[in-house]
Amino acid sequence: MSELKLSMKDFKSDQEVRWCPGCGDYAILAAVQSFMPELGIARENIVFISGIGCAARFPYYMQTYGMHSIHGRAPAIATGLAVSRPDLSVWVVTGDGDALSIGGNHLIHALRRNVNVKILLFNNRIYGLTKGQYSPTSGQGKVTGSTPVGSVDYPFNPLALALGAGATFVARALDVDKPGLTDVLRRAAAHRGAALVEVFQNCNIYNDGEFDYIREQKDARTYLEQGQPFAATGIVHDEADFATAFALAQLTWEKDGVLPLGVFRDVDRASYDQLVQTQLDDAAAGGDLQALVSSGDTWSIG
Amino acid sequence: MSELKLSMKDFKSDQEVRWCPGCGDYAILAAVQSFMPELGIARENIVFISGIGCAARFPYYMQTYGMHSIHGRAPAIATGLAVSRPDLSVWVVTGDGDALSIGGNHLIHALRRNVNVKILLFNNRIYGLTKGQYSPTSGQGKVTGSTPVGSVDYPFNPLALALGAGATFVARALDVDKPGLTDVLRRAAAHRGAALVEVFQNCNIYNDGEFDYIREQKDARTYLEQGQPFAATGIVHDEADFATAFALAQLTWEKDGVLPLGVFRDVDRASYDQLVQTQLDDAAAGGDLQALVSSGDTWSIG
Amino acid sequence: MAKPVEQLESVVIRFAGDSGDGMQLTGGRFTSETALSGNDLATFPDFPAEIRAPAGSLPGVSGFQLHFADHDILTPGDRPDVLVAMNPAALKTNLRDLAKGGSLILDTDAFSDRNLKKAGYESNPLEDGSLADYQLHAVPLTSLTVGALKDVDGVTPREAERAKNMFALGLMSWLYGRETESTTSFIEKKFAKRPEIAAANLKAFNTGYHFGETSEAFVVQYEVKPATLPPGRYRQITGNTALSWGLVAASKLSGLDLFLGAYPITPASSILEELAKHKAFGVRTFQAEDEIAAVGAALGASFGGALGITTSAGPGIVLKSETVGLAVTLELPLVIVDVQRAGPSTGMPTKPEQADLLLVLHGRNGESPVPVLAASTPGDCFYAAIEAARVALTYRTPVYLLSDAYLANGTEPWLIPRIADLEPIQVEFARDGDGAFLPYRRDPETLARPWAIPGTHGLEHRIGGLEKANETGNVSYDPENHDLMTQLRAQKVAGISVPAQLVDHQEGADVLVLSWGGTYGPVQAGVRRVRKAGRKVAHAHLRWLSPFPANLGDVLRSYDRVLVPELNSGQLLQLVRARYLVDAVGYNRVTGKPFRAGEIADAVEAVL
Amino acid sequence: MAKPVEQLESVVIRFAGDSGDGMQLTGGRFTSETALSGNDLATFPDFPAEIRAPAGSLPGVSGFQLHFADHDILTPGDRPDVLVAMNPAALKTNLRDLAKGGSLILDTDAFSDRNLKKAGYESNPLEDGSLADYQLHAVPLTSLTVGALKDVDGVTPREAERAKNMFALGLMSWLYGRETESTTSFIEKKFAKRPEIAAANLKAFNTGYHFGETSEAFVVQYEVKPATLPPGRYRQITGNTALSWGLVAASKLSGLDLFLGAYPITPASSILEELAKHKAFGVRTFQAEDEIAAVGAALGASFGGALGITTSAGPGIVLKSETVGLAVTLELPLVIVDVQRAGPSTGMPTKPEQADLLLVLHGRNGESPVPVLAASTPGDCFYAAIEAARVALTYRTPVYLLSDAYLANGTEPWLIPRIADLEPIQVEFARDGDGAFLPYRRDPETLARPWAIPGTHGLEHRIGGLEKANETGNVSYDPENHDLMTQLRAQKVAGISVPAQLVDHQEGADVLVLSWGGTYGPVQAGVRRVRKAGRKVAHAHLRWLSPFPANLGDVLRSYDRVLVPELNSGQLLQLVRARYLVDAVGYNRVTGKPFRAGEIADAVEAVL
Ligand SMILES: Cc1ncc(C[n+]2csc(CCOP(=O)(O)OP(=O)(O)O)c2C)c(N)n1
Ligand SMILES: Cc1ncc(C[n+]2csc(CCOP(=O)(O)OP(=O)(O)O)c2C)c(N)n1
Ligand code: SF4
Ligand code: SF4
Ligand SMILES: [Mg+2]
Ligand SMILES: [Mg+2]
Repeated sequence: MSELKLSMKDFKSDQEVRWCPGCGDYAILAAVQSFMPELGIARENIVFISGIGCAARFPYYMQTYGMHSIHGRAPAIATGLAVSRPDLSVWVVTGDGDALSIGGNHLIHALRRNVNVKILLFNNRIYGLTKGQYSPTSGQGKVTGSTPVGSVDYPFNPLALALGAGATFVARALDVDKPGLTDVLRRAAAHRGAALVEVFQNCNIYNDGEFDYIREQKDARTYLEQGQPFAATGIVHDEADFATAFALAQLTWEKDGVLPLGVFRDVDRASYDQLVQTQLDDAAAGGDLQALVSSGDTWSIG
Repeated sequence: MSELKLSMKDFKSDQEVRWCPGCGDYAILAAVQSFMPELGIARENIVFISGIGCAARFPYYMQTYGMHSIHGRAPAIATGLAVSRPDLSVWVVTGDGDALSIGGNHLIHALRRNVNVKILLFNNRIYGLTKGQYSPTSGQGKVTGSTPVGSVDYPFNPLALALGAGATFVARALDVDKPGLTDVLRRAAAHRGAALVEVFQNCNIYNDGEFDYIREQKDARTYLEQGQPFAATGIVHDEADFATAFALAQLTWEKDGVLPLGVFRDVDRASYDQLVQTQLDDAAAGGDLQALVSSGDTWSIG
Repeated sequence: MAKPVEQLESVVIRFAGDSGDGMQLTGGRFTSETALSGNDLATFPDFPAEIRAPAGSLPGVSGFQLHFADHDILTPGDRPDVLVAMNPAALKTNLRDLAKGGSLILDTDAFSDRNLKKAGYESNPLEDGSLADYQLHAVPLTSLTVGALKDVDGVTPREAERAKNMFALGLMSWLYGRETESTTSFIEKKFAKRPEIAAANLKAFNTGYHFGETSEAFVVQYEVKPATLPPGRYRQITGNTALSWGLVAASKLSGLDLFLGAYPITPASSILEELAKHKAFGVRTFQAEDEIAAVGAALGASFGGALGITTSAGPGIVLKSETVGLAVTLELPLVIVDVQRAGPSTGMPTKPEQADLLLVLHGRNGESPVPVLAASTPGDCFYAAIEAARVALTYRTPVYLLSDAYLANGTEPWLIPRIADLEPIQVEFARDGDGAFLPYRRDPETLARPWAIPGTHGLEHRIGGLEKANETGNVSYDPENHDLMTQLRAQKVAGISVPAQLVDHQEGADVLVLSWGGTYGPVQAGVRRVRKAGRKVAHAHLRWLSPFPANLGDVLRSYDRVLVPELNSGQLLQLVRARYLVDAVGYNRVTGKPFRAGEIADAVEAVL
Repeated sequence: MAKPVEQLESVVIRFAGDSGDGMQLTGGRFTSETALSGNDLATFPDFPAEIRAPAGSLPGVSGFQLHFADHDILTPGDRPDVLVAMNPAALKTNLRDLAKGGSLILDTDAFSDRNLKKAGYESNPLEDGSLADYQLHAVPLTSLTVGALKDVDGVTPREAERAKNMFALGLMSWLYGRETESTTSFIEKKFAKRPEIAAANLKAFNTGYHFGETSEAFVVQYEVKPATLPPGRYRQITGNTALSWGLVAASKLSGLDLFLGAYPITPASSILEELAKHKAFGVRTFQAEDEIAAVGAALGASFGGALGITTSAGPGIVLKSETVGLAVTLELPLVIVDVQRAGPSTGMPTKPEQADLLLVLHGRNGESPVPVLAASTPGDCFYAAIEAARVALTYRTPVYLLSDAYLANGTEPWLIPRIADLEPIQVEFARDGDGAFLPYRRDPETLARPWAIPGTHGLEHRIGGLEKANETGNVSYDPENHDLMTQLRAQKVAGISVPAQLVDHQEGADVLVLSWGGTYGPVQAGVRRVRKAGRKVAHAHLRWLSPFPANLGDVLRSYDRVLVPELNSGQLLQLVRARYLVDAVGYNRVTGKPFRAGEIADAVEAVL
């Protein structure tokens, strides 16, 4: 594909983008569209699969193959595609409700199996499309349409959950942080296997300002570096060590005054499709169907 | 209930137990039945809810209230019961397929919310009732009915998953280790909130010997002790520290030659039902329905 | 000097604008004023699935239609007499519905080249004469509003501009002589936290009102006299609010705490949001991780003795099916509310349809009978909810209550019920002791099994999804027992006592129109038109779809022809043809819109 | 000296014992020997849901029934002529089915007080004369076996005892003059790894055989001559194996790789297990985390150009419904196999039923039409699977294939097909370039939309669950478009070309029996009995439930009476009554057992 020359606009579909003015999704879309040409993969070999939600409209805007499926099921659908078509670059775009509420089980199983899909989780800590109910990542006490006196739920930490599920690649980025987001996309794309990328995304209609502490103050954005102690925490980052990544995932702005962005974990393991393919290859191909149906005890009549 | 004097046999139902001879489930049933009187709770205030599987037949054998529900949904059903009936002691009995495959999402959400249910996960690393297909905890390469040349899945670590979900109580025990299992049951019962107890259970029909390394050699059973370094690992156990529990949960017999039994994590947090109840109490009770329907802009005719 | 006042019997107004223009609020306020003026009315909000599609775009158009009259009416009206369009896109998408000669009120400021292009106009309709057939009132709403708010301090130009909907509201309020206090106090309440915004909106509202009085553009004012409805105290209500309150009422009437397990989904979410406000009534709302957990939690609560409810729509209802099947065999009370929307799959989430009837009847494995009823108007959702809970609790069975997106958001004047007059729901839990407990020994009357809740001494028992032996409830694979239990479950549902079917008969009519659910208004209105035209036709509207009223067969057979209008491809039609072997014919439209009275009238005429 | 040989036309034998006694293996072996002897045959294994219920308990009894004859037969037989009962529990649960005068072979060693008590016997039937009406052969099977194996070394007493089923098999093999080599080599293969066990089982088998020859207990030997079946090479096959191979064949015939997404569930699991063996055919099997993921993955694979399949039963089929609804609107090929079991809910997982028909037709939200077909015999599952895939691929639609627990595990002799003779399945993916791609422009013939798979340059497009504009497939909320798309989806399914309905007519018959699915054998056998009795009756068996064959209405109307026997409460009955307004009547039994030919004959007689 060396001669493949694509630019950002090649990845824009003819569909009118339908998010609220000011939605963080626009920034993510722009970052992804401008990163795509870097992949050097032809558009017909890229597929975006989403569930349902504001975030999930993403595939409509990408000039690639795409499916806007049903709520929470994108990781399962993408698994079938990725396993049967190892030649494709398969991406899942999902929201915090889509991925962690109704779709939680498919997410953790896709990560456990190390299916070769890149999962972009747009976390705005709210249900946007259904007009503002709290989500599994909304903070306790959050007042929303369905929690007039505040939510009583303890929220998920999406990265900790992914690590607990045995994910081989886990990262976090911010919608408006184009360089940071692009770095993470690059690392995720380079990782053969399941990659979970949490993207903090501002929903300016139902949960405005959730991430202002790093959206507004650029200098508050602190990035993980392999082998380096993270900020003042003294934790030396090791992308290959589970417990370290887990410890770093526990840091919060409220509690620790600093929040890690970047890659928490990246280890290389055979991906699900590769393991499946190996078994197919080992089974001497070209099975003889006539032999199969004629196998076992047989007898003739007449 | 001081005058409440119950014995093990009071907790035996009249139903004939229907597990295969030699199944590890018998030992667990006996341990639970003999522990129950210790609770000092009247039988009518105890409920066992299960999904589907061999393990899930458990409620039939307990002389308490019980529901043998549908595959994977016990944590959800138990949540509704526990939240609306904080006066009850609610237990969930589930298998590795029931809890971690089809029921994975309900499990992690019940743990996240810290619902007041004690979840006993009988992990035999196989689908028993459906006659021996691999489960999400079966080791990679496992040959089963559905994996004639070995499974390609990377298994879940149930404890790591629970910790990733933010569980407030996580423990591990062994079917035939009555004292160890009883200790863990005691701790779980004392924990107000969600408790996940993984019980290694031998399926002598479809996955015999999976846990022989500690079932057969009693002296290989190594227990966690709060504040003490665990075995030779040097990890000082802290039931309140996430990262420590996570590190300990990563230890495996194959890799480390030692495997922790006992309580990995136990922290005290308001349980879901308590938080819900508080909101109800804060809302001055006894709402006036006539006033409600007559609220807003109204007008009279005639 | 005051302008001449023209009398009207009824008017249909549609407000249309960008999602950002606040049309729903404007329409809602105008509706309140209208209600307070004593007219009968019906409304139909029609908004896009997108939260905010791009400003000025066609998919971004949000509409609100109001029909009000000096007599009792049944629908929001087939087509508007008056269209208020805040921008070109709103004009483009709505003009086709406006009757020729109807009046058109446009915000001329919004007709910029950019907006015209977005709406796909080649030329400017304000200039190309394409609006000649209408009474055009071209008003620079935006600039007039911004101008008027110049001197309100603390208000940005952007904020001033956003008040233009209040200007429009003021103008319409004058045009139809609406009372204005309620809106004034509403604005003050709504913006209490930001007095400058309150001031701006008030100013805009009043300016619009006075603009009507003074401007040349409007030569007459209209009056629609109060309607003579049954005497009593009224309020406006939407279907979802009425349904929520009906559930709270059922909780009060039965003395059981309400537990709602729900997962947000359009158009059902507002039931969860409404019930979440009523903790003072002991209502517990649980926003679950998905619909399966939502219904599971509700069933768990029912097992514990609560009034277990779950609410959803479309795909969410499908996901609940397996657990409802469990409830069928456990024989525990449960109410499943299905606010129907256009399918299949995600379909058109904000649009009404009636295509889930066969789903709720048959969507489970095995023979799994359930009662099903449907609400007929927004206000009726209150009574339908009580009815659903009554049957669930009395017969210990899951019950499906069907509503739809049209009832959910539509409003009508609602005669406020006297709670004291509502019939209590008798619920008896099984009590202690009496020897060996048989969880599946049935009440000879209702065939309901005892409801023995945890905490009851001596009644400890286990139930589950496997087939159960009659009476003991122990697991049983006995062939004859399975056949018997299958029949008992069916008989219990078939035996539910539902009122005999009433018929709005007309002497000499040999055609019966059979409808169900949310189409009551348009169908009855269509029937009335046919009668006005001097033809004879009868109308029966079904509340219970399972079981059918005992006399339904006789009713159907007593007419030569039966017409079944449905917003689906013929689902009730299939059921009545199979059950009663009557050669009923369907009138089926699946457009995501409610029926228009006119098309029903035409359909009836066609079979007369 | 050899014993006298008595000729029989047909025999029904039932082996019954503890789950641990290996009755399925014994029955299976005897069946193979019988098949090799050229008889026609049909089998019905009947085992408990528990893996191993407690030894000697009633729920722990496992049975295997075999019917073989010198002519073509259709069912495993209504009731056994010979019952082999390995313990009291087996006797207790099966004796009621044995015809008076039938022969009874018992293992006397198993009739200990303990076992008698477990089976709920007050007194020992061997002694209390309660078996007087039967030809009793009381044989100490266990002790004879253990005795014979004393001198086989390396075999524990426990292992010796467990070989008693082989003794029984040997005995029966002698009694009916079966060939024995196949069992001999089978035992050697099976226990190759443990030669001493192989030796023990062989010894037991041969001892049993010679016991027959020598013992006084058996005075005659029986012979059933070979049947005259269509000439060709035969093998035995179960429905699930045939179905799995049919799917592999469809993959070969279409040239598409097979992708199976499945989650284990009784009685469908063995399809997953069988297909998992065929990686050499490029088959990918994915054991998903649940049924929703299973069908989702299959749909994802279809989107990528594979032959996407998902298999399940009962509750699992319900869980797939939402995703099937997505497949309906995406218009992608997908085959959903439903191996029906007794419901509702978990029901009786190992027992057959036909109660999922309305579920698969209507279990989705909105108007969501799908084709549905059903297999009629174990061997037919092979052809039904190919047919399902052909329609899914040709029309780009999800297709439900219905089987049941009876077909799944039942066996019959199967004429081995010549693969080369099977008709290829033509599949064309959309190809590069040709200008603007319209993903929803349909083939005028089939109304199928183009299948443009990822990797195809220039055809990049997006599809989804929201309503789509005709041809472009872009999201559309246009009312008329929704109505049109709803009709197009329905027309596509209604227009699927299915063969005209054949009728097994009999001159002068005015009653038609209409059946479908797995009841073919018993219903046809019942019909033959009625005809043997000199009465006239016609029989039509449906393969396609959606769409119905075009001539079905005419067929039904050409008879005075139509009887519809179903293992449900009348589901096909509802469909044909609604569709054709014929006053068909049902014969409905929901016992978890297949029909008996006798009851069908009685039901037919009742309407003659
Ligand atoms: C089965 C099903 N349940 C519920 C819904 C309604 N629904 C659509 S999107 C959504 C959640 C959206 O939240 P999130 O995933 O965070 O995406 P966002 O809109 O915030 O980007 C819900 C509950 C649905 N479409 N389908
Ligand atoms: C919805 C649904 N899917 C599948 C099944 C079939 N099924 C019953 S139990 C089970 C898994 C059992 O494994 P596990 O949970 O580990 O319990 P075990 O039998 O090993 O104790 C499955 C797949 C079912 N009953 N319902
Ligand atoms: S609702 Fe929130 S998330 Fe959705 S489009 Fe609008 S701003 Fe974005
Ligand atoms: S199959 Fe395994 S888990 Fe199930 S009862 Fe038997 S031994 Fe126990
Ligand atoms: Mg969100
Ligand atoms: Mg298991």
